[in-house]
Amino acid sequence: MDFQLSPKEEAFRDEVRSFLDENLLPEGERADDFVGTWFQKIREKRWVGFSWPREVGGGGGSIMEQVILKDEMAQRKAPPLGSCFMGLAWVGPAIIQYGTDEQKQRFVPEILDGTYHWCTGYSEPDSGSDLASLKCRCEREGDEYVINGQKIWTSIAMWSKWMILLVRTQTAVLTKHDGITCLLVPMDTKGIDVRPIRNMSGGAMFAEVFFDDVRVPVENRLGEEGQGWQVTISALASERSSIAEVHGLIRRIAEIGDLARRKVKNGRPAIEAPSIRRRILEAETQIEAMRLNGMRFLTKQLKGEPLGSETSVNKLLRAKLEVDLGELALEILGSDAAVRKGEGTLDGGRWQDLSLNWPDVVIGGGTPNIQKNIIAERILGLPKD
Amino acid sequence: MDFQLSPKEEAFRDEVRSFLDENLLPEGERADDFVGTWFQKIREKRWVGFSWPREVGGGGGSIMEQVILKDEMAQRKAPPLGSCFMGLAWVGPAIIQYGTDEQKQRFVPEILDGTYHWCTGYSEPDSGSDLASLKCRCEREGDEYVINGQKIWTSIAMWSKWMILLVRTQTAVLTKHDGITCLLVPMDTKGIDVRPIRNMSGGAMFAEVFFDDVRVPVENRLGEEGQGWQVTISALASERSSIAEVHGLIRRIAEIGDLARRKVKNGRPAIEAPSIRRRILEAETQIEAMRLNGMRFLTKQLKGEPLGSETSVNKLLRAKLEVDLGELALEILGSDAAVRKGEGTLDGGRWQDLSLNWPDVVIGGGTPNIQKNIIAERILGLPKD
Amino acid sequence: MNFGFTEEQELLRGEARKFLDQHAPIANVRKWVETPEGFSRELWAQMAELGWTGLLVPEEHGGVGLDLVTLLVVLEETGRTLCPSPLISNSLAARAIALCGSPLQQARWLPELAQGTKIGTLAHLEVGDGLGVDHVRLEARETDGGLRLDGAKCAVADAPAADLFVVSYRAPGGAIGLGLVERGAAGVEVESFEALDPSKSIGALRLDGVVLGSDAVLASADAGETLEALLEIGAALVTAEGVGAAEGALAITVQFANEREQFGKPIGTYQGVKHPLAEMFVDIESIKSLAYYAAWALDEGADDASVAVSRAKAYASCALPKLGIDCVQLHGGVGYTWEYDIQLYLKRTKWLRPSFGDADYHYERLAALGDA
Amino acid sequence: MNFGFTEEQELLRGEARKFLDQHAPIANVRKWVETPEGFSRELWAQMAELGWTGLLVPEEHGGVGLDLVTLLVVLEETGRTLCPSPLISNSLAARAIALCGSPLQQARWLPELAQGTKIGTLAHLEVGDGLGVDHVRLEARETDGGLRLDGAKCAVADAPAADLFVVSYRAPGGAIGLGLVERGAAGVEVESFEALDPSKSIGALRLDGVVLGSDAVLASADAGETLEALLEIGAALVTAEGVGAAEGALAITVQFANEREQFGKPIGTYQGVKHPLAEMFVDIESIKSLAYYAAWALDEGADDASVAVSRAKAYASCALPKLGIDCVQLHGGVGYTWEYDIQLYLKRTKWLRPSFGDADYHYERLAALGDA
Repeated sequence: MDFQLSPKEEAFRDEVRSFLDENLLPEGERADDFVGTWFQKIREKRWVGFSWPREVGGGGGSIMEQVILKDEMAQRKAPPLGSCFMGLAWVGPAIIQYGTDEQKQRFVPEILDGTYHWCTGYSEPDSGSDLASLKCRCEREGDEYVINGQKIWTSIAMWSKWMILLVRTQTAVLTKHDGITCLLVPMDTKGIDVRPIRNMSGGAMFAEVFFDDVRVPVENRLGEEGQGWQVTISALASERSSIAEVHGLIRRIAEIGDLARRKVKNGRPAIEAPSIRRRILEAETQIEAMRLNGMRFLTKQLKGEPLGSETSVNKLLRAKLEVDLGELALEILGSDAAVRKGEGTLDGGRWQDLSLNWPDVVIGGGTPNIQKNIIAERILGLPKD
Repeated sequence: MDFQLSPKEEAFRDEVRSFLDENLLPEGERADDFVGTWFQKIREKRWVGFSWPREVGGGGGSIMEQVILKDEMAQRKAPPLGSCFMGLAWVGPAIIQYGTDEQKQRFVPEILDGTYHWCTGYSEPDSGSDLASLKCRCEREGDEYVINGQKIWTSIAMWSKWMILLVRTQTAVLTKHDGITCLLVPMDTKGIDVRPIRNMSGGAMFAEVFFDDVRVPVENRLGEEGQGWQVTISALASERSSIAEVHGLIRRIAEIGDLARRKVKNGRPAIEAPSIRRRILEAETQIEAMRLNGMRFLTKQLKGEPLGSETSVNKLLRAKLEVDLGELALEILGSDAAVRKGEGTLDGGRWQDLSLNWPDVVIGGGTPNIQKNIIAERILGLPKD
Repeated sequence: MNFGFTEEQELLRGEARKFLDQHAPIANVRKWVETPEGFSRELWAQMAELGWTGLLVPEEHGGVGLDLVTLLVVLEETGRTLCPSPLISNSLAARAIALCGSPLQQARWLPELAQGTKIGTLAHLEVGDGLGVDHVRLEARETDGGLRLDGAKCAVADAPAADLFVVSYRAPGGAIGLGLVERGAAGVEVESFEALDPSKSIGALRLDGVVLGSDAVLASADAGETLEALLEIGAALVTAEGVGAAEGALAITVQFANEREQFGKPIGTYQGVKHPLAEMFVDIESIKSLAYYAAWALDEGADDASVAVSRAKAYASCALPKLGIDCVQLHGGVGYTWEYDIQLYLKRTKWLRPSFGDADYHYERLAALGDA
Repeated sequence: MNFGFTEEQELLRGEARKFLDQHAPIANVRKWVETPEGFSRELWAQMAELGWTGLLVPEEHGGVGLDLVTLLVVLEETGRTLCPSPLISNSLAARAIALCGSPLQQARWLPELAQGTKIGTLAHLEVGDGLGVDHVRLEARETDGGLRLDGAKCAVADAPAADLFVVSYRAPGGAIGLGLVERGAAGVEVESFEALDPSKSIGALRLDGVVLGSDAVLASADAGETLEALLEIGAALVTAEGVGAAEGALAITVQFANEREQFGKPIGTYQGVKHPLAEMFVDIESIKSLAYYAAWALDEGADDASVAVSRAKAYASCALPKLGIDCVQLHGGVGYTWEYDIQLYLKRTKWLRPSFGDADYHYERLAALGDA
């Protein structure tokens, strides 16, 4: 075991740190146009798409350099590494791997520049966790595909210009993974209707998207017809050990500890209640386990071993923590928890919101039950349901 | 709501109390022959088989009187109401309902007198929780049944003179509940081999029983051939709300509280550790919930409504408590828990034994998973697996 | 021996359920919670006609003169559909006046509270969030014409619609007092907050030189005891309403599990769904038993009433928020959309937890009551 | 950056597993635990030959001079088959002498401990069950020829077979001291107890006028610190062994779930079985990460070593006893028969919980270490 960086990695970390020292003001002191300038600067440094090959405009960063970059950024609460989240996460990688030269030239620079948002049309009302059972119909007519059907849980569809869409071009197939095709669809195409889904906390991050005779030129197909599952799943499956996201949890439990020191409950600071103190310590321990799990999985990757279903371990821990931390904060707040917004609500009702927003993470990433099935079946080798 | 007893019930309670005052010495002061005398006396009072009709020798007690009797006995840690546990619990009731006059005259008095033990041959190695899938073969030859097969989890088989046995007399059946026959079998019949099952705490309460060409006269059949399932299940299903058994848990948590006051851990009495105190309070609350659940179920019975699967509620709570109380005691014992027997072991290692003995209750009565299935399917109406 | 409801109570339950199904289906509830007051005045008037608002008020003051166990029956049913109303708060205010109001005060207020034409509530919590009687800090100072109050009460249930506040304070000398503060009186300001549970109303009461005349001071000798009793009754009642809501949530989730298919089977077929639902049933039955007994013990003044209340609320405060979360999770994505009702139940369970004391509060209380 | 094992460590793991599969299958373990000493002297000699007994001992004293991370690899493997041996106790005794023994003491004891020809252990706990260094009560009194000890040490791991006890005491003046007590010396009595986990040995050490000469007193200046270090190492090592056992238990239960059929399907098909097994996997992975890091931090003297150790042991002390119980429950009735191995694993998890501090102890320690 060795938690040292190599001289080259250390040099890179120092470069990142100097950059942050120079360019990242503390949260209160940032100018209005800060984020715009930020994106421009990190784009110039090729830290947007840092893992992508240099020939398509990426940074060609090694796995360890990616980890260092994300880690330093997260620790300093820097803005994200690029604004086109889904474009950078999987649309870009899928286009780089399966796209035509034309598609690459057209889309990759715009994703890196964050010119607009992409959204992802995978889930359907009846498919739930069983993604490949999708039914959204698509027929070819001459040089066009004609789409009819519906998608759901499409994150930020209302603010996106393009969608990466999975449709069924063939129904008589051997396995449900066949006959699926991947299309790149402009969201302003006639026949697309986006209806935001209001969630229980009152906001709307997801939408339903309806397709009524939506016509898309054949050249918007990504990869071969019927190969859409492979095209998209390969990008989804290239999960990274997500150490950086642990920083968010580390910060949150520290803030909850601080809340417990500030909040008076039954006449004494909440932190003095043994059950509150114990639960904070337990959460810290679980978060540290996640951080270290992530580092072990990263080590596997660095050794060139493929990352399999292990990532479900941290997904489950995170799902549990997202719920538990919200509940813990509400218990610390005591009677004040009943007030969502009102004078004297600590931290502007942030903790109440948090306790209603966990499903974004917990359900969005596959429900805990599905994660448990994955671990039991793929890792432990138990029979399928 | 009304927790008062009727005048008649009060009179009965007072009778029981006077009897206990007169006949039950504190645990330390009882003579060696106390238990024998005890059984004789309660038999004279017709408190053995108290729920059975008076014409077969029972006590003809009402439901409420049964509850009062068991309750008072449990509170005073009296010995059991009769020594032939399984005979009184279900063999007797089945014989009373389905037996021939000869069978009744022969067996019922001996059960009431506790002349010998009965054991129960239902479970088989491959049947597990799925009792009706039993395979123990039985063929009729003239006036005899010939049995070949195996039973398992036969409690106290090694000390029993008779067994109530379920065998399969027919294999080509519409449902697995058909073709099962109930036999009354003397344990000293040639071909019966009893092998005690040693459990993890080192004792043996259960046995495997092997049948090799065991011959039993046809008149030992209880009920009709092929109707064995009905004969035995009706007795098993006549579950009573088990308030009396809660007294055992109430006593145990009180003793655990006492243990936590006596046991010094990290230099202070264990009771001063907030987590220990909290867990004791939680257990007390759950036990009180069980007690009150039992009283609600009893009220239903008193109103003449049949008791259905609700009893699974308390079975689940009890299973959880049996495990939790054992663990709680071990945590209070701290390092001393590692010593099973040795000088200075508090209470002679009783708590260590307890933490290894819960499966008798938890698994014997149907695993928690089975209880949850029963609640989900029979009460909530969810589909079968 | 009868740990069940009387025939009259069972009839009342049936009547309540029928009435609420008809007049307060959840579609209506959703509309009402969007209004400024957060509940339906029309429904409130109907509830008054049915006698619910005056259930605890003695008959000589226009009430029905029944007990907590009977009110619990109604609250289980209002809980089931999350029907919003100030029924609990109003009942507590009436009980306060019935317990230690003078004949004049009783005659002045009980009929209106019983008939629902005035709405009352208890204003007790302050900054510092101390539920126990000892934590009252609001000082009453002797002044011309009575006791002068300056300060605030926070997390006051149903404050936005309340006409009458039963306010706890420290009398000169340090004893606990209870006073009647009318909305609209000089120096009284009522604030409305957005509640975490939209089917519940909450606000603050600000007192700026409010003077309590002798007609507004409730008999002070045993005010501390009365306050303690009110807090216990409150805990029993919110638990009853909460367990009703939990039954509603379980029923909705069971139905969903029977209808929703995944991988070709209703999701209720999978033990990963089935077993949590069974565990919910166990918790609901247990909370019912504990809450029924607590209400009975309070009605009868049984020795173990305080212990019984704390056990019921402690169990409910632990189990029900978990139940709310599990119900939403078992729904998958749709569970937390605004459109599905199950998320409303989740919010109720979160509202319930601190209301009249969370698990920490009640387990500590049980320890103090000599239970461990 | 490499949070994994070196190639040598992976080779060692492979070798250890092969060796234990061959020489210490659970059938043998079952035989050994029935013997008075509870382990195999023959296997112990083989373990010594493989260098395991001297893993932490510097090469100049006949050891292999490796680190805790390497020992952890061996212990995960011995844990997997519940192989009984005094390896942890012996390693702790050797580490104590290596840390604060004089050159003479080191030369006298380390080679024999390294070669396994003498077995050492730590005797620290007393009545009062105080693991923390402050709780040492055994007083050493100045006498002719050295320090005189009268008293007892209880719950001494591997006492029945130990030749050398590293004993904690209060020196005159109140400082913590560590002394070497030999079995068989005047006034020394060793008692054997029946352990809850038959694959572990436990006993008591009685000291009746035992005199420690200067050659038996370990350098006392930092004995308290050394003792603290030994307790941390102990916690890390039993956690490593425990997580190995947990992996063994999970593997056995997974195999059972694949083979055992109920209602016509392998029971592993049901989510009621499948999901608990998945949760066990999550706990095992997490404890591994925490334990590996703790061992590394101790080896490197990292600032957060104490925190790392307490986190690992706290997590393990909560999760592993539950895992043991769940494994037995998932087996149904056969799980708790003597004949099935899974119940032996359950006993190990119960043994593990208090060993070098349970969750209460370590969470309180984390709080004291400024973590909350």
